[in-house]
Amino acid sequence: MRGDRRLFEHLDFDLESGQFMYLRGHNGSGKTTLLRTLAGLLRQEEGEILWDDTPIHRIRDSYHEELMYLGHLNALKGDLNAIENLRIDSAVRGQHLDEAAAWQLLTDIGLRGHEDLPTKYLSQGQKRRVALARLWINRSALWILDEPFSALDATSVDVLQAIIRQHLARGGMAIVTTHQEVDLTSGEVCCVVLGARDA
Amino acid sequence: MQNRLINWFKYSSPATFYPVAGRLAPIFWVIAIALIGYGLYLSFFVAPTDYKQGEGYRIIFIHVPASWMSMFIYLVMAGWSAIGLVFNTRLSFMMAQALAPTGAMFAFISLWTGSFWGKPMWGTWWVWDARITSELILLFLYLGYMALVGAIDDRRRADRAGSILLLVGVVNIPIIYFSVKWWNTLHQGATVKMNGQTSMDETMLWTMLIMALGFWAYSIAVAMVRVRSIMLEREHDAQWVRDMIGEQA
Amino acid sequence: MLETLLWIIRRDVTIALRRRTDIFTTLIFFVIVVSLFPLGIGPELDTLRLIAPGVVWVGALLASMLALEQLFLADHRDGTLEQMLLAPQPLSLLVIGKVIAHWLITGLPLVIMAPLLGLQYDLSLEALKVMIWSLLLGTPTLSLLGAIGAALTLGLRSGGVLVALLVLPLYIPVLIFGAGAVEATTSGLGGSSHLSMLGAILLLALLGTPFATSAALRVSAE
Amino acid sequence: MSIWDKLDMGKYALYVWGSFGVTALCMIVEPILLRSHATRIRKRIARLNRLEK
Repeated sequence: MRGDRRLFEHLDFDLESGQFMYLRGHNGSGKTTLLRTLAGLLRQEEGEILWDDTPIHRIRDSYHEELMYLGHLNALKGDLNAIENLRIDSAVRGQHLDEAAAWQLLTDIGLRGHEDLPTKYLSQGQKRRVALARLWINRSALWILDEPFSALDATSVDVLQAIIRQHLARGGMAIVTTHQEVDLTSGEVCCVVLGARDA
Repeated sequence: MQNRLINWFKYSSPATFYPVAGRLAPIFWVIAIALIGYGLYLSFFVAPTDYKQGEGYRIIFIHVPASWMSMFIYLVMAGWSAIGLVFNTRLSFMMAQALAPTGAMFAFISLWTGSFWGKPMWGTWWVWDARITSELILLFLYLGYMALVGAIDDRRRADRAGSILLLVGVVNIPIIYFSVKWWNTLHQGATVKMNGQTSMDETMLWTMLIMALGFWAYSIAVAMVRVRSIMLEREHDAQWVRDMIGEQA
Repeated sequence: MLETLLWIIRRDVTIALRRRTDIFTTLIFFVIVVSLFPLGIGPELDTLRLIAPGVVWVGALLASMLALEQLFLADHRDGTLEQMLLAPQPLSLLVIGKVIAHWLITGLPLVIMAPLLGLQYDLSLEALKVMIWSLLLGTPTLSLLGAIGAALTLGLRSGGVLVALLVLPLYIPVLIFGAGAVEATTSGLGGSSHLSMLGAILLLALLGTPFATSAALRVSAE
Repeated sequence: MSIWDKLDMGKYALYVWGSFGVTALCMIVEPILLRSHATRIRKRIARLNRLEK
């Protein structure tokens, strides 16, 4: 439910280890709302979201331990540089990321040389890459990614796909919304299309 | 046990509560009118003239019950909020919202009559007495709640945010009252003793009680009517509302 | 846990230091409000000495309230708040970190500035000392209580005014004991009992408000 | 002694009637406002019903 509108009902799906879920639907069909609900940011009006057979709002902290959510906002502080952003982000998640590791990470995502720049001076794609760099060091079981491929160039898209594949191969799960056709054939794929009624 | 619980939740759905509220409201209107009428009779014809304060003291027959109600309603609203937050029942939030304007009204009446009492007794319209000041703050708390709920468009958020505010307010009221009282005794500017009349006449006490009960019934009646409006407003898309109202209002 | 707390504080303070205007607007507001009163009331030192505690405290109250709106707004806009809500850490802990940082940025400068303003009002050295203590104990409570209001009104159109309406009634005890401490000192009664009350209120607020703020944040971020 | 003598509050008339009057006004106006509000909502919903038909 968003505002007074009922966006979806009778939605029922399971996601298992190593599985990947595509979420598709046109604008306003409730993709983001569903993702936010699954992450536990929004509370559903009816029904339940279970993690290991337990409703997620009852095991919030341990569920969030297993969860990595990236919304379409990058969650970067424009006044801080990429390294500070990444280190603080890890700290908020309760993990320690030392300076050297952060540098390494920045090299991995191809942003070496921009490390002293406050992120507000980076381009959209670069910001997105910093935000997605969290996935490199993240070992959560469930990734929920809202439009992760937007604003990325072709090479970055490939790299991100590889990362997601790796995650699935490790036995992780991922729920992703996207407009683009993405090749993630490894891992089992299930696809939910929202807003099919009016399509 | 299981059955009883389910039963309760059944009544907590707007569609079932709407007609219940409709039936309860007239009953409480009658009780309210009867009690307030009797209370007025008592306060003007039975209660004797006070030897110190003359006829002016009759104001307390509305002042005190109104103050009681203003505090009581706030507590009830907080109670509904707590229930709503725990059990996630929409009706509880609606009840809290239905009571708020009436609570604010009683707080206002309490202040108004207090100052109309204060003028002849102490020679001033307003005294920074601990109770009056606390009552004023209570009025602010009511207004804050109503403003917050009114400012949020998303109903769910408005419900929950208002409830949190009410609970925070309830925890704070004793602290506020205590500090204001302390502040007042330290300053002792005007030598005012609110609870000066130590030997309260029994008829006076009864009259105040009856008036308070009348106000209580009035509050319930008003809340029932208002909660019905709130339900219609919020659920105007729901089938039960559409079916019930039909095409002619 | 402690590390997380420190990182949050460090983040907010660093950001504030990189854009200093936020700190200064609050401070300048405080100075201006307090300096306006003599202009409205008249320059008699006896009167000024009498009203000084109240004026400084009301000024501090308004200034710290003014800064509240920003407390969670930036985090809400850039998505960091979402990450904080989803962090596998108690949200109240993160909230405490935010509030401490907020106090360091907006509250502490007021405490440092207050004695200078007290001089404008011809307060004695003793009274100035007590004033600093009362502000030091009182302003963190203001930030803690204010955080609830900021969280409740997060992202609302009329947020700024609404915060005032919600938060000012809750500030009353702090105002009473804060101004009372200074007043009691100037009248020779000694302000230590007021100060211990302020300390007690601060402890209560520290224990209670983070939970309310967290709950409010979860509601507002939906 | 008639009712009116009994209700004459002497020098307190202004205060007593000022209090009771305002209270009565509040408690009469509030239900009236509520009633008109409810009617307005019902009318609006009825209109919606007609429109959707």
